[in-house]
Amino acid sequence: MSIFEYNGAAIVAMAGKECVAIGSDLRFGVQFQTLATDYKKVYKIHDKLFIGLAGLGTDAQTMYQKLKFRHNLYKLREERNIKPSTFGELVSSMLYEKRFGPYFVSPVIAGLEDKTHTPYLCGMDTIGAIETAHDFMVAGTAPDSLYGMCESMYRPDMEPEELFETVTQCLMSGADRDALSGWGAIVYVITKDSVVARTLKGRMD
Amino acid sequence: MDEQKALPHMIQPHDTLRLGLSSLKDQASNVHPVEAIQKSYPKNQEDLKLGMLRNLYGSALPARMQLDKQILSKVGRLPGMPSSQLGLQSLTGELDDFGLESYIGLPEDSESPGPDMHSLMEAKHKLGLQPVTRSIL
Amino acid sequence: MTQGGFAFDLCGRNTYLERRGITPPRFTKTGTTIAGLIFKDGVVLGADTRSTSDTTVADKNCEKIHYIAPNIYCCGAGTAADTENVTGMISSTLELHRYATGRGSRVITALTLLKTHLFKYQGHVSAALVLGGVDFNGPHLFTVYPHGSTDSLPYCTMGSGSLNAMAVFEDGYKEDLTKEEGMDLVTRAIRSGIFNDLGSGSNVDLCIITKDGVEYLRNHQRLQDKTYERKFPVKYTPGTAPVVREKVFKLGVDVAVIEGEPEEAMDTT
Amino acid sequence: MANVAYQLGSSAFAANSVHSAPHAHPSWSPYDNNGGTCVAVAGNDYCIVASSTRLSTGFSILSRDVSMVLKLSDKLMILSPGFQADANTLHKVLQQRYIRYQFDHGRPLSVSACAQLLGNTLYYKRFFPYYTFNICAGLDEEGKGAVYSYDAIGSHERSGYAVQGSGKDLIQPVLDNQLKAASPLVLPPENWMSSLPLDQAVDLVRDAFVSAGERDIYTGDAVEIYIMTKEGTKREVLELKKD
Repeated sequence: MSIFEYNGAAIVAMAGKECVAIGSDLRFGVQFQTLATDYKKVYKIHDKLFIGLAGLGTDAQTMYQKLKFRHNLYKLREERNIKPSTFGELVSSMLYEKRFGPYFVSPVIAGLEDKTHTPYLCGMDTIGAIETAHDFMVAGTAPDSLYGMCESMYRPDMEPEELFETVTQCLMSGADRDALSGWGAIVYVITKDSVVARTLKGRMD
Repeated sequence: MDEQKALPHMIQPHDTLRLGLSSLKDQASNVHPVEAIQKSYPKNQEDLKLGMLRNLYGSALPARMQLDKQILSKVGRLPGMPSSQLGLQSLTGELDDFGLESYIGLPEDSESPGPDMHSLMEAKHKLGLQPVTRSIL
Repeated sequence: MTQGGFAFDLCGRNTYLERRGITPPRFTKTGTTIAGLIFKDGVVLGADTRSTSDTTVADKNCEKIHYIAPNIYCCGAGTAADTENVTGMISSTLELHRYATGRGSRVITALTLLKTHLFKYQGHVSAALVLGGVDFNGPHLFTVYPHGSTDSLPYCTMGSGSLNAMAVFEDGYKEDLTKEEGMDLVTRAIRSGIFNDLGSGSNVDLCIITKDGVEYLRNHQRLQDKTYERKFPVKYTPGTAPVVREKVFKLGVDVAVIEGEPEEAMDTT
Repeated sequence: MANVAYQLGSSAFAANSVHSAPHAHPSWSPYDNNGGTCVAVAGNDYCIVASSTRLSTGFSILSRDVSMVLKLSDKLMILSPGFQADANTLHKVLQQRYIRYQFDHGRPLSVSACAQLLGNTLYYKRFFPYYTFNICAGLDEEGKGAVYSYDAIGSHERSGYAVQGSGKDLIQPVLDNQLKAASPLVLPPENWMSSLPLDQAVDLVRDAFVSAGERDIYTGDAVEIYIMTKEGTKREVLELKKD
C-alpha cells in the first residue's frame, strides 16, 4: 500500500479568466476508516495564494506550519505578500532539501499574480519537481480519475461561476471513484477582488 | 573532527533530559549513504588537496596552510552568533564556491531556533555538553 | 562555514515505514528523448516536452532544455527534480565565476562542475544530461551520466527514447552540417523518439547555439493537437453543484500610499 | 519468455529501466500488459463499443493498429484489453464455441447466454487465468443495449456502461458524470440504462478516448468504434495522437 493511501486526498486546481479555483475533498481517515468529514486540505497563504497538500496527513500539516512560518519571515523581510511563482520555488527547495528522506506530500499551488491577475498554477512531486500548468493541476490518491475528468471538462478562459461548477464536478466525480477521498468538498474561487469559499455536499460513502 | 565509522563509545554520560532517549546505535549508523558522503566529503577533499600539495611542493606548504587554517578558524564571534569567517573561507577557496550547501537547508532559514549559547560554549571548550537544537515542531 | 545541504531527519521514519511494507511514492521522471549534435559553426540541442509519473503523463509541455550560461545550454533526463536543481546550481556557480573572472564561461568548466557534483553523490542524484555550448574554443557537446562519467561526442542522445533518436542520427549525421540540416536532423531525431517511445511525447523544443548567439525555439514544432472537439460540450448550468455553505471574503483595496510631507498629507483642520 | 526477452531488448543503458529497481533483477512472469482501453455504452435502442488500437509493452510500441474486438455477430461483440496473447487464444475459443452453439441450437448465441459462456470460460482457468479484463456487449432480444463487464476470472455484472484497460481510471468518472444513467454507486439502484441519444453518446465516447489519449501513454494511435442498432452495425475509426 502506498504511503499516499494512508490518509487519502483529492485536490483539483483550475485556471479561468483572471480567476483561479482550488478545491479539496473533506475526508480525514486512516487507511479505510473515516474519522472526520470536515478536514479541508487547502490552506490559505494569503488572499491571492492557496496551497493544497495531498499525501500523508502528518507531513501535510507539518509542511503547512513550516510554510506559514517561512511566509511570515518573508513578509518581515520583504514587507509584502509573496508572489505565487516565488512561493512555488520556495516550496520546491523546501521539498528538495529532504531529497533522500522526503516529506510524503504532493502540493498543488494556485494563486493570482497581484498586478496582472494572471492565474498561476503549479504542482510538485514529493521532492519538489515543479510542473507549472496553464489549465489544471491535480493531486491525491486517485490522480487518474481527476486527470480524466479535468481533461474532458476543462475549457480555456472560463468565468468564475462556470469555473466553480467545473471544478466541483471534476472533484466530486473524481473522488466518487476513490474509496479514500470524498465525503463532501470545499472549493475556493479566487478573483482579483474576492475569494468565495463554498462547501459542497457529496456522497457520504 | 567527528568519527568516521568508529565504534560508538561513551565520551560522557548520555544527557537524556536534554537529548531524549536514544541508544548508541542511533549515533553510530548513518541513516543514508548520502549523509555519510555529505559529512565526509569536505574533509576528504581537503586531505586530497593537501596530499597533492605535499607531493608537489614538499610538506612545508601544507603544514603552513593547516597552521593558517587553525589560526583563522579561531577568528569569529561567540558560537551561536553567525560569523562570516572571511579569512578562513578565502584560504580554503570556499568564498567563491556555490554548492548545494549554499542555498539548500541553510540554518538561518530553518524553523527551529539554533542550539542555546551555553551548550555551544561548553562544546567549543570540550566541557562535554552536546549542543541540542530545541525544535518547536 | 554554512552547513546547509540535504537534511536526513526524516530518513529514520521513512525506512521504518518502508520496513512495514509501505511503498514510498515514485518521483516524477522525465521519460524523455533528448539529443544534441555539432554542426559547422555551433551546436543544436533538442528535447521533447513530456514528463511522466509512472504511466500517466504529468506535464504535457515541460521544459527540458535548461539555461546554464549565455552560450551554454543543457538538456536533462532522469529524475525531474535532480536535473532542475543540478543545472540551476551549476548555472549560478558559472555566473559567479563570470563576475570573478570577467570572461565568458567555458563548456568544459560546466562539464567539470557537473561531473564533480554528480560523482560526489555517487549516482544518488540521478540526472543524465546532454551539455552543449560554444566558447572561444569552438562548439562542444558532452553527455553526463548520473554517476559522473562523461563523453565528448559529435552527436549524442539520452533518455528512454535515445535508441529511436540515435537511429535517425546514425542515418543522417555527417561532418560540417549546415545550421538548417542540423536543425532538421535533430528535429527528426526527437520526433522519432516522440512517436515511438511511450516515455516521450508532445512537442519538440530546439536550441541552436553559435558563437553569435542562441536561438531557443520553445515548442519549435507543436506536433499534434486534440483530434476531436466535442459537438455537445458540457455546460454545467450555475447552481448544479450542491452547495451547503458559502462564505465570500471581499478583498480590501491595498492601502493607498499618500506621497508628500506628513503635514500636507494629514489634514488636521 | 516474452517478458525476459523484452527486458534484455529494451535499452539497457537508458536512464530509467522500467521493469525493475536498479539492483533487483526482474523475476520471470508469464504475463505482460499490452495496454489499450475499451469502452462500451448501452442505450435504449443502441450499443456503442469502442477500443483503442495501440499495442505496446514496457515503454515501446509494438503496433499501432491491433483490434481488441472479437465481432461474433452484428449484435454481439467481446472486447479484451490486457495481455493480448491470452486475448487471442480466448477469442479463438469463444469464436469456436459460438459456431458450435449455432449448430447445436439452430439459433445464434444471445448476449446473456454469451455473457454466461464467457464467465464460465474465464473461470475454467481459475488458477492460471486469462490475463484480460473483458467486456461483453451487444443488443438483447428486445433490441436494447446490453453491457457486461468482467474481472480476469469471470465474475461479471450487467451495467449501463463499462470501461476496461489502462485508461480505465481516466474514463470511468467521465462516464459516471455524463451518462444520465445514475452512477452504479447510487442507492437505491435507478434505471442504469443510458438515456443519452445515440449521437451524444458517440460524441461522449470519442471525447473520452481523446482525453484518455492525452494522459495515458498506452492509449493512442486510433480508436475503432462500433455502433450497433437494429438497422445494423456501423464501424468508424477516430485517429488519436501518435505519441
